Amino acid sequence: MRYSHHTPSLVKGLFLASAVALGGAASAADALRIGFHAPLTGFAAGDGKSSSLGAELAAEQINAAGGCDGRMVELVIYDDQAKADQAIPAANKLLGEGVKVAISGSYSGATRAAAGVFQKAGIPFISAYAIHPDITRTGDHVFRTSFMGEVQGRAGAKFVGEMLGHQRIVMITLNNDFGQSLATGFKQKAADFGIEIVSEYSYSIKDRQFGSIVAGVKRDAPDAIYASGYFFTAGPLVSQLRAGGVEAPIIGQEGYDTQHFIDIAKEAAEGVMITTSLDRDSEDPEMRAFIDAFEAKAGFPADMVAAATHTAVRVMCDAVARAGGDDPQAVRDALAATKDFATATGRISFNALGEIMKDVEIQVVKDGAYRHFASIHDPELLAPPSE
Amino acid sequence: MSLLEARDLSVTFGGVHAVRGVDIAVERGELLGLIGPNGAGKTTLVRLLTGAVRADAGTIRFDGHDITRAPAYARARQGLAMTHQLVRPFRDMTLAENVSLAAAHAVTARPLAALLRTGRGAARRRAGELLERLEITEFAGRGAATLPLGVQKRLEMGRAIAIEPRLLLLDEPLAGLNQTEAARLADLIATLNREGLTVVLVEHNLAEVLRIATRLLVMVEGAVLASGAGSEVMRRGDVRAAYLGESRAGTGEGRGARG
Amino acid sequence: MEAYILSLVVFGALNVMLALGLNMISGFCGQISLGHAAFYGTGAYAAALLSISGLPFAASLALGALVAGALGLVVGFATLRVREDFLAITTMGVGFLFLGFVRKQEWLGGEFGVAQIPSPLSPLGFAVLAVGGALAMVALSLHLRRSWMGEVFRAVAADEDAASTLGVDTARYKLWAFVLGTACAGFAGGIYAHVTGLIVPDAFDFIQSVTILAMVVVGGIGSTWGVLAGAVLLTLMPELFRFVNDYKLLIYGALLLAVMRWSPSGLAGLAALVRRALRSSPA
Amino acid sequence: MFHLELLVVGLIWGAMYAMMALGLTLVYGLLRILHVAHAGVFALGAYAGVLTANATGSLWLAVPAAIGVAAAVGPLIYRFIYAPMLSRPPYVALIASIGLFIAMEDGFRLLFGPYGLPFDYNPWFVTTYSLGGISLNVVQIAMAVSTLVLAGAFGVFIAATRVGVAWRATVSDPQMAQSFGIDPVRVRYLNFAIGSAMAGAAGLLVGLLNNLVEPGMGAVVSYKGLAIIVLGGLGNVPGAVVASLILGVVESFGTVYLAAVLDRDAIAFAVLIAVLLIRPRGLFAPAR
Repeated sequence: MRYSHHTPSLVKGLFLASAVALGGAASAADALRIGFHAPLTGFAAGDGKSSSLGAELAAEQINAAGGCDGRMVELVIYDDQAKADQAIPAANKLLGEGVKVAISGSYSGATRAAAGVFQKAGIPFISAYAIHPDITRTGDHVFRTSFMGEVQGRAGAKFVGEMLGHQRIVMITLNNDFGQSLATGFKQKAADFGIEIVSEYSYSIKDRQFGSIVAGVKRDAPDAIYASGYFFTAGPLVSQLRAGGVEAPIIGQEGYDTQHFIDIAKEAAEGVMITTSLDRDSEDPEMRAFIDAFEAKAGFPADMVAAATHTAVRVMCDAVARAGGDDPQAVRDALAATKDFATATGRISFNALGEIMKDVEIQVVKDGAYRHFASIHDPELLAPPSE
Repeated sequence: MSLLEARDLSVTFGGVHAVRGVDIAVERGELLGLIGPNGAGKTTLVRLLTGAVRADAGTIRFDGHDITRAPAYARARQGLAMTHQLVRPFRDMTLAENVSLAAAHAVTARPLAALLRTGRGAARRRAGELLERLEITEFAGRGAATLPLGVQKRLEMGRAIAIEPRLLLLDEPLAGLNQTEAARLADLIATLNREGLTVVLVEHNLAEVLRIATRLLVMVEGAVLASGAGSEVMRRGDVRAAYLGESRAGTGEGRGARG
Repeated sequence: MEAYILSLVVFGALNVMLALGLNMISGFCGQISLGHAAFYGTGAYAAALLSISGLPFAASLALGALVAGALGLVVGFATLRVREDFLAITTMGVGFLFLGFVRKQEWLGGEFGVAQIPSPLSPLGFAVLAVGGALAMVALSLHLRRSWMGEVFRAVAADEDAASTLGVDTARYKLWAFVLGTACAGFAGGIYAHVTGLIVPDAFDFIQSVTILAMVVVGGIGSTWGVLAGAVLLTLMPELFRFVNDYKLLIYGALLLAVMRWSPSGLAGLAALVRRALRSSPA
Repeated sequence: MFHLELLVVGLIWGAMYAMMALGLTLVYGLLRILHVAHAGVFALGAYAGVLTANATGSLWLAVPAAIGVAAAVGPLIYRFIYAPMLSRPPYVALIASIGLFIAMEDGFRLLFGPYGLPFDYNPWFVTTYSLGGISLNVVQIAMAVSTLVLAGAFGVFIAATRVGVAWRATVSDPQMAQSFGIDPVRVRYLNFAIGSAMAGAAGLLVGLLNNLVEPGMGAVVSYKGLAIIVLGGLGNVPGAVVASLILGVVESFGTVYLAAVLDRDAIAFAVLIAVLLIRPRGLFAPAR
């Protein structure tokens, strides 16, 4: 099925969302309780906030549209500080409270640790945006609704080399699992797309001052820059590159994908292109519904993290609906059978490992907002590992 | 052969020669009084001998062994003990614990043995004897930091004696004590010396030093000025000049500068 | 609920081991360390890699502790001349150096850390092992305090130079403190790796080091029972305050501040006050 | 040319560190406290600055706001937190300071949001001048100039003013200073006010340079500041400045040439450890 049967009611539900309280009026005892953990405090609190807002929005929309298979959705949210030793008790507490399905709105270390708990308990579990390759290898109950870093890195290489035709590339890599996996994917395919990597710089997630890297890039005078990072590193990085007189195109990824990036980098953000899964100009009603409703709820434009958890909640509900209840094994099987399910981040199908297969969106910053630039449809290049 | 023999010892702090070319020999069984005006380098010499400060030049031999490069603990194990001019008890321990630790030196010399053993009996007994000897038994259970200075001075001496030294270096043990206290402690030092312990006594209290020392050594400006029997040395003009010079320059025992 | 309690028991026991280990170095021997997480991480990485390479779980744990202790020996040796606040900052530097090194090592998995660590025990099994380990360390800690080594540690903590004039080789004792304390951390790290199944460098960062030191100090530096209580309290605190998800860290910071401001000897000091009050009140 | 540019970048980083480290080392020199929460004051200055700038539309008003708020809060921290702890072992104040810093960071997050606040209008950042092929923006120039001015002014203050002499006397011998009629408590308040003012100014400048003021912006300087004052010899003011510049330059070159082996923090601490192995009390003699 190309369009989920939820779609029409959901669009309708959108307009009701703000009027209907979370959890809805239906009997609470009968609610579908979804376990959810995210870094609400600590260094990753920004992403934790976006990710819980995204998930809450999905729940509100589903409830406004009559619930999930007739049941109201209730999120049970716990903080994990993005740390494994907080995530395991949080996951166990969720189990203790009787949740039958669970979603991670957190980073890799915490997600992988929680995945072990849920896999052992036989509970279906979706990682919304953690990118560590081993998360889905935890077991057959673990799924991921976002791109693996390597897949996105390969898409980046194709975009820069083949679609833009740039050859001499400087890489600026964020020193964490996200940056490292992007870099691995990019380098894997760079030669195939005629890219020569002139030099590679790296920085830590705590860095905001990039003067030495800017000096290096000026010396290298590349055709384009492939730089990984999150909005809070990419914002200062891009503005410092531009202020330092570097004019080469800058290509980023999902981590840039929030209005906060543009707010920080301002004029310097103009023309920056990113690989992501959220298309702001999409005609797709799912995406439009999410983008508009999120801004109305949160007071700031949607970002990738919010879209990812929104997607994960929607995917989970779809599986529960198809399974006809929240029996964990049935939901797991229904999840695995998800096919072309339309979400805010594209059409979702899983491979044997529980990784998604979908197209990559390219967005460009234009007049202070992300706009559609291109999309990459290349199932072979974008295939995630299946074991 | 002398028990302790230092040759041509020198050390410089920030361009100032604190000790320069000192030759000193301590004979077995003597009680050597080391005197001199403030800033003469007496404390520095003691610290050089015990290993708290490394010499820039010169050699130190103890009982025939070259200990110039030996660390402080190794010198202590060979039988070189000291007390500090400013008392340094282990503040969180009781008086008895302070002295017991020193008395357990045979155990504490081997960390593995120290890890395995918990028995305090022998060390406690030995410490008890020493406290009695030093007449501070009544303070045994009190925290070291809370004791009066006179007791702390004795504590330091007890700790030093507890390691069963062959040479005891005392750095102003009488300073800060009243006359009676000073006299009694001096008597004790003399007794220990008569029992066979070699002592080097750095002291400003000339009266007591002259009373108990068997020999006198005078330091001025980092060098040895004179050595010999007490009355002889004190008659020498240069020694008197050095002391008179001091008493004219400073008002009494100025506590600002330290030997 | 049971699994939740078991997982809290595991992490509580791990924190007890970490805190008691640090207490041997900082509490008993007076060498303040701000880099304890590095040894936790060393044990975790070593045990994880050995376990993956096929070594039995028990052997991996033991070797993890050994490797951490060996690193403790090296670090202790290198920092022998560095004292007090200088030492605190140097050990903090060791923590950053460890992280910076691990991040860039492909054979340690780089930023991805080590995954697919076998899970040889059930949650109950891990809880029993961790509690057993923690109890063993409580016993070690109590013995250490009573032993002559503990007595020397007190002297070294109070006045290193004075201790050496009593024939104590203070350097060797400091090394013993480092080795014992870091081996405890390494053992805890080995269990941590097998409980979580995945270790990433960030789990062993400066914040973790500070958290361990906070447990020691809140409990009462130098007191085995106090430190035990401090570790348990600070493990449970985020759980107790789960209902105020958003304010957890604020409360945590304020608690550290409040304890230092009004009860600087920690829980142990508080307990001593209560005991004294009970004793002096007419029965 | 490239190396010259790296050197300039490094010196500007060093200037940034120096503005942080001066306050830290002043506090250490007087009170023997590792004042981690200084980094909280740094972030506080930045928040005061960004809120003022965005509310009034004037960066010029942000400067006194950042400096004023920080200078007011510093003495309060001394009065209500450190003063009652002075007789305790040093780790008591250290842990209290860490607790305060954690609470401040989380307070900023709760009050002003986890995403941080960009400056709505930041002309100083985009106005650049080219000096011999090296382009610097106004914020970078301000950073370098204010460090030079502050360090110079501080030197004059210490050497030539009555209060400065009192300060120096209090550092080297509090009792002696007291006997000459200097009130050490007033010197401490002054010390916290001046040090915190510098941290506030540094926070504002760093916020402008990143165009982002975020709850965790003090985290890096909290521990790197400690590394710098240790490297410079605890409590030694010129030492802290020199150590800041050294670390800035080492990091600037290191992030380009050593990035494959160690990250920025690790490079800085490798230098620190190497120096301390050779000179266990830092590059310069510690205070007292």
